[in-house]
Amino acid sequence: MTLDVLYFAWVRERIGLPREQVETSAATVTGLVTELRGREDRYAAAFADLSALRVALDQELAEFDAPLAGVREVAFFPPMTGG
Amino acid sequence: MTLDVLYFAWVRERIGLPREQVETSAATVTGLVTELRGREDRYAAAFADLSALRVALDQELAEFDAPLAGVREVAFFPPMTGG
Amino acid sequence: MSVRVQSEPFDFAAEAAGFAAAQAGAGAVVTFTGIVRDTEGGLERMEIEHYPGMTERALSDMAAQAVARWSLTGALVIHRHGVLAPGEMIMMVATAAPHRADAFAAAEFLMDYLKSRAPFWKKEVTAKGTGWVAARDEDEAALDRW
Amino acid sequence: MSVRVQSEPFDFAAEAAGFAAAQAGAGAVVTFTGIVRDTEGGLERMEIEHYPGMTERALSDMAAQAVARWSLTGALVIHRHGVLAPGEMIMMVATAAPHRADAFAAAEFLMDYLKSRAPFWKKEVTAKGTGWVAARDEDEAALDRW
Repeated sequence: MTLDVLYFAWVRERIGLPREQVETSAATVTGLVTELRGREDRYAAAFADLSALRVALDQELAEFDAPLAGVREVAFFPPMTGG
Repeated sequence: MTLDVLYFAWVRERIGLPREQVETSAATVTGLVTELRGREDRYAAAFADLSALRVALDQELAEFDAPLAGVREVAFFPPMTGG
Repeated sequence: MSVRVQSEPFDFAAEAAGFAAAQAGAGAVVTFTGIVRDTEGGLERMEIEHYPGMTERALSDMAAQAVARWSLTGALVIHRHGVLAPGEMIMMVATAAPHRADAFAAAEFLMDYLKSRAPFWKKEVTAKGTGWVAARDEDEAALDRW
Repeated sequence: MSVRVQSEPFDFAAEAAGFAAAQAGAGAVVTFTGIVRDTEGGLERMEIEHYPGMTERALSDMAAQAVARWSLTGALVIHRHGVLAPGEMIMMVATAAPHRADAFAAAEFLMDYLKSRAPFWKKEVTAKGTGWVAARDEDEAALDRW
């Protein structure tokens, strides 16, 4: 499947782009993360510590073990600091 | 001693005046209340239920058993409804 | 720290903006505004009586307690007395602090004390007659948390 | 219930006054305003990034939750993104209710969720360099009370 993958804040800076299309057969977010980590050092660096990251699936916060079936947009970012 | 005695809200309305000077030898607020109750029906009506009243001595909230020694101004009123 | 008791209306927007602008080092500003509410229908006006002298003293004391207890950059209390129409603003409180928890707590503290410990009494005048607003048990109970 | 996400400054006083005036039946209006604070000294600007689409969705969802949970006559959330100078207002929340406890609780709920569940990220630019603001443990812990 083809996913829109978005990066925000220091995840975006570390990876060096705000969004990209990713072709994947990963079943869960964790599977997708494993694939991305294997790509290049900058991805490995961005995804080094999952406890420092949050993920949203189709603009809803989700867990890293959530399935990707039916999902179109995945976003990775650090804990939010609004307000 | 001579006290300035002030009445507010329905206490003022029941007694029919906002303030008066009272000559008393009462030792406590309760003693003063007993004297006032004995004056006239309107005072007896106003002071019928002390649990519905509050008292301030020299503009500080006080208890009914507080001593009057050194006090110049006594105010009686219902529970406050500010805000 | 500023306390005002007045019969004239106040301009909430101007007061809130002026207060916020004066707070150096504040990251959080909380305001509370109380409005004359026509709870039963038919309210013609509200008359607010107060105890001149004691009112200012009680409000200043509350504000000083708030400043002593929380890390505030400032606190403002304005309370009207006299005759007010439904929809008019009765009073406002504003607090400012480096962090939001302090600003919120101080504003709630001030409101809880103002409700039950500042010498104001409200009378409602309706088409059916007039009556003094009764103190609410939950307002008295609210003080227990401080 | 109104939610706005914008890069332009907003007029806190005008927003608060307009909000208050629109609340039929409200006896209590609470506002919260967050201000860019120069905590360390030397802050040149704050840059706020957000996730367009998800931001509006998250804020609307929070406001809907607040309206469902407390007896409110209205709720307003405004949050800026982009470049802000020290002293500028980042965001505001306003809530209105018949009684003050609801207005206060809903405003605190909205703030707690906004801090940790709305997709905003703050970056501080100082003379010494730039850095993303770290989420605070106490902000995450604050959600437990709701």
